[in-house]
Amino acid sequence: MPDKMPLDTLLASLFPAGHAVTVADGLITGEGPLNDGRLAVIGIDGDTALGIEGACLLAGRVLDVVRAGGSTPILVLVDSDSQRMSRRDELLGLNEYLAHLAKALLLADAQGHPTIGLLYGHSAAGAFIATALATRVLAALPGAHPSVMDLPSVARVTKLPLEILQDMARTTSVFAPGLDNMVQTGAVQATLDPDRPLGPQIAALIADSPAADTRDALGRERGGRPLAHAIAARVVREAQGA
Amino acid sequence: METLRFRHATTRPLPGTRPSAITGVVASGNLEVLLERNLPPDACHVEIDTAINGYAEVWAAVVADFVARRQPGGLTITINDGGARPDTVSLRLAQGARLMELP
Amino acid sequence: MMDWRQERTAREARLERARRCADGKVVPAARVVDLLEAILQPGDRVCLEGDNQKQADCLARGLSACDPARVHDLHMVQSGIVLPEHLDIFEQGIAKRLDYSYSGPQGGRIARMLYGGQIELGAVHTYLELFARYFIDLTPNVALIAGVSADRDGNLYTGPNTEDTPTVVEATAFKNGVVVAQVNAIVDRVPRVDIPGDRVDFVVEADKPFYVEPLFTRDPGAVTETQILMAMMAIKGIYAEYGIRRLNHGIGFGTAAIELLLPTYAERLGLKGRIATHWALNPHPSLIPAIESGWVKQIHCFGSEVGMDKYIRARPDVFFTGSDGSLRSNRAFCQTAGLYACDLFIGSTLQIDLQGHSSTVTTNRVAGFGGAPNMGSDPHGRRHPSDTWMKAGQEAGGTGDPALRRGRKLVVQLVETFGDKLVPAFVERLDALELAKKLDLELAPVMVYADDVTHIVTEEGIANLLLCRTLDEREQAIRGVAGYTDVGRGRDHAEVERLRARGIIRRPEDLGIEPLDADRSLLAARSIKDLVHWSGGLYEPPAKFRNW
Amino acid sequence: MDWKPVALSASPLAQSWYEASARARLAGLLDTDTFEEFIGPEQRMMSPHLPLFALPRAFDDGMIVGRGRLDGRDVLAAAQEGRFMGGAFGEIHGAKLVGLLRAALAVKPAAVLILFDTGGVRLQEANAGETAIAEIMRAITQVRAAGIPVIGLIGGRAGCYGGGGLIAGTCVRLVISEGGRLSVSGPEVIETNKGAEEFDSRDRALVWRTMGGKHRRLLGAADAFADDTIGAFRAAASAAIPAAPAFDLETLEAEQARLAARIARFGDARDATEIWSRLGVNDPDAVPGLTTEGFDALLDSLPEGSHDAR
Repeated sequence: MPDKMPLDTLLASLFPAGHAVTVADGLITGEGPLNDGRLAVIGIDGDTALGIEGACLLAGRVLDVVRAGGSTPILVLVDSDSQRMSRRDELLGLNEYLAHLAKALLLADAQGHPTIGLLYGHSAAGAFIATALATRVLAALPGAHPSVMDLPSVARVTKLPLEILQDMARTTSVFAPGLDNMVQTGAVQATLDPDRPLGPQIAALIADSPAADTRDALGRERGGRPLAHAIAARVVREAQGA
Repeated sequence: METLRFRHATTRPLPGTRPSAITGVVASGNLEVLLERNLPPDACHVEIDTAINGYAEVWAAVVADFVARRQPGGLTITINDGGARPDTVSLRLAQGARLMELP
Repeated sequence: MMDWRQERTAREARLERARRCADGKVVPAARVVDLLEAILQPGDRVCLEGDNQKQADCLARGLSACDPARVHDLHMVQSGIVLPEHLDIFEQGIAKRLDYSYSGPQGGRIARMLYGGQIELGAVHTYLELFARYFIDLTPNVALIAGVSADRDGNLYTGPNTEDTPTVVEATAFKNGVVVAQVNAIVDRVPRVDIPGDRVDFVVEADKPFYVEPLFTRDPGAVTETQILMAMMAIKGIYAEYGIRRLNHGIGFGTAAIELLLPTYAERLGLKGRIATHWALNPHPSLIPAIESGWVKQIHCFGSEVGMDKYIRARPDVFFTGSDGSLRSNRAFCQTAGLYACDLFIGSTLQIDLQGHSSTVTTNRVAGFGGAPNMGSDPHGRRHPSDTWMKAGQEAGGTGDPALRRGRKLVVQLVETFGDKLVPAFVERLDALELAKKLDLELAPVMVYADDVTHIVTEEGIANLLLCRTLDEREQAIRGVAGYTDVGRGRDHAEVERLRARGIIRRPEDLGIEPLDADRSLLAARSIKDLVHWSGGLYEPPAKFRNW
Repeated sequence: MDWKPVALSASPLAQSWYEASARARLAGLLDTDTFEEFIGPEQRMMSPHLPLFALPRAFDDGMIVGRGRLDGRDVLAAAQEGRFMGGAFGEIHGAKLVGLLRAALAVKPAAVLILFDTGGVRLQEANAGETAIAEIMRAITQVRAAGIPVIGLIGGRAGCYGGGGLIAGTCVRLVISEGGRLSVSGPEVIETNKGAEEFDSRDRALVWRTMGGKHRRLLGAADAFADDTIGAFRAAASAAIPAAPAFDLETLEAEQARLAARIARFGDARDATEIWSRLGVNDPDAVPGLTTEGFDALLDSLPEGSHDAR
């Protein structure tokens, strides 16, 4: 597996003319120039778990962009752990904070601020859903390794031997961790070329991004989710009386 | 997993006109039973997907008793089994037949 | 010259040795080991109070900390083998021989130790049987008992879990033995005197309150439709049929289902006041709805149940309570009541064979008996008639002058044809026989003997064994309710139909019960919280049963 | 013997929501006989993935979707069966809900109702389940933006965990019962990852105090508290349809303020009882034992009412 691209390198490639992106407590915020305008940036760095404070802060930045108007796109950079697993986070309603962050991104996109996720490291579970997966288009850099759950944990829950799961993972993308598998399900739409400047690649993604959610169609094309698209379409048809 | 198929002749069709019904849930020790009225009135087919292997004889007995008691002519019965005990299977089959008989 | 006071002299020597550990009768917890080493002599018969619920755990820890060089080869005579220490002392060489009744929580370990020869087994008893032997040939030299509080004179308050204590003390104190009580607190004045102080030699203030297991709490949330169907059959086909007023229930979910159906299903059948009015029973939380609905006249208890204290205090018309207001239980008396004054016992079992012998033994566990065999047996010493008893006696047949016929106690086994993991409950041969062979026991551990069982209730129907006239009929009656087990599928179908025509086997439809009506909405309470609400907040379930 | 006739069938509305199957919940929740299922069980659209794990499949993959009426209003509804695979999101399970939400944009029902009962993502189909959850959340915001309220009902055996908790947080209104649990990481997950000192998953009282219906309602994480009956959920769902707030900047800014204020006010609380106390509850320890009537009265007495910030 290729190494993950360090955030500094990524930002340098993205904003060769400099930027105002900072990282504090693993949370990325700021902006930089893109084409003639700006690109707002939020995200999570350093395999950091996403808790209530982080989600709240990032959501606030997203809403700031929406409030300011215009059509500034928002880039969500992700190298996170899963959601923060703690009694305190759950006591205070972590599900609301994560959902709020996702809603903020979805609102932004609906109100003319295209959202782009860029997965450059790890991400998992609730943190993944609330950030990268809540964008209009999700790209990844080689070295990214999203996972819902690692195989040893899957083995524990399913009570299947790890070796069998490892075998199955080679032929079945639907449950196994890793970037390729998330590409196949359609969750990650594109993989970027780390050797070319990232700015133009991001700009191209924004220009080409579909307004509708095409992830299930991609999953069918790529074979990672053979049925989802057809099932959803069938429900729509039946609901319309067909 | 094991798939079992049984074909029975009945003396009469199951009363009622409902085309289909479903009862039960696939869970540990439980099962779901789907009943469809799509066969000739003197036939009943039962197909079972079960999570636990090696109980074909018991299934055969449970299904035969159900068919003898209820005479579910005309029905295809399809079962997804999560390892239910025979008495639970009997209960679900009876529940299913009653649902199909409802006006 | 005969010395008629050898035991008395020996007792005084023990007390003399022990006095240096005590301030009067009071011994600090830190000196328990010293105390026990001073009192105990090799080869003593010792009752380390381990009841169904209450455990003399501080004294048990003390005993297992004794020096095996000084304290060894004890003969333990106690009803419950419940705590790990109860068996540790055999591994340590402190104890050697064992006579007991019940070992549910330690069933696996005791089987291994018996098999490995670490325990010299006398016998596995029923409670009453062991209590009886306390007065004949197993009288303890030393009793280590538990209570809630004591005063400095040794007057003992046992709290609601009096259980075995009076019996153990009676046998020990009046036959030259030494009685040591652990209590949660030494007080100036006990709330009531359960054991008078002149029967207690030493009182140990325990380092922590004694342990009590909530053995009788069944979460209504876990009662299944099958158990409800069987409860409906039992109520309609047995309780109503025989007019059962005086009874004892086992502790399984099947009997909990019956308790929870009394205020709903049985009430709609018009049975209130006609059945289930007088009980020998621990205070089952699942009986609260029936009590609150006015079904229950009175209950005498073997022991108490965790969380029921406040409720019991508020219902003195129903329960036996002391001047302090709290429950007074007594295992020996309640067992006697269950044996002689109840017309029905109903309980679950794990295995039934073709004759009707039933056992809760599996090849790897020795759970012992407890009280079920006393409840579940026909007392030949009974002489008072009741309609129920006489009707059952009549069904059992017999010849000669009717005034010379006995009645019969109803002993009902409530059993689902398959248990967990599709293990059949009906078998050709009991696992108990394998176990007896493996452990070289003279008697196989049978919970209820075939000649005591009168009815078997399964989800397939009720078999009335009283009406069977031959062994073959009996076998077919059992096969006829054994469902899809091998035993059940091995039935003679024609014979089973003949038995059904004679009312020996009754299916739900024969009783006017539609199995599809067996629904959890029939339960008077569907959760522990419902029970709390029924009790008006008086029932306080232990944490493991709460989600609040 | 002469038996009294016994009427045994309880009203479907009196049935326990917690105990009822997903189908029974839908049947009782909606006006009688109005539910029409999409991709019904007879179509046998079952998971193509579970057989690889030698696991039994369900005809509906644990997700039932369709249309019906609630107090005469046309609604779309989806129900998870918590007993099948813990109600977890797999490929088909998730896609059915995605389709239902997309259909809502076309048929414009009065509301979309989601009857949650889920442990989160189905591990055997983890990538498909996770992606479906993202699609569902995006679709919910689109449906809400079109002025159609999406209402979540939580009171099933499996609770509402993992991605289910995030989907719930995307709904405009949530109805929860005492037995309902709403959270991201479940107690066992926290215990496994962080140890029993962080969370003792066997301490049931702690679980419910931290994640259960009463706490979520007091915190404002749910909008209505329902008794554990199908009838009570029906009434609460119907009442939630009118006057649902829009999905716009104003609503999310209000939510931002609400959530930020919560951290400021309760961020140092060790236990739910501390939060309840600060909310103005006189006897926090008594809250878990309160009956529904008692709890409703408590809610009425608290200074903070309901909010439109979700």
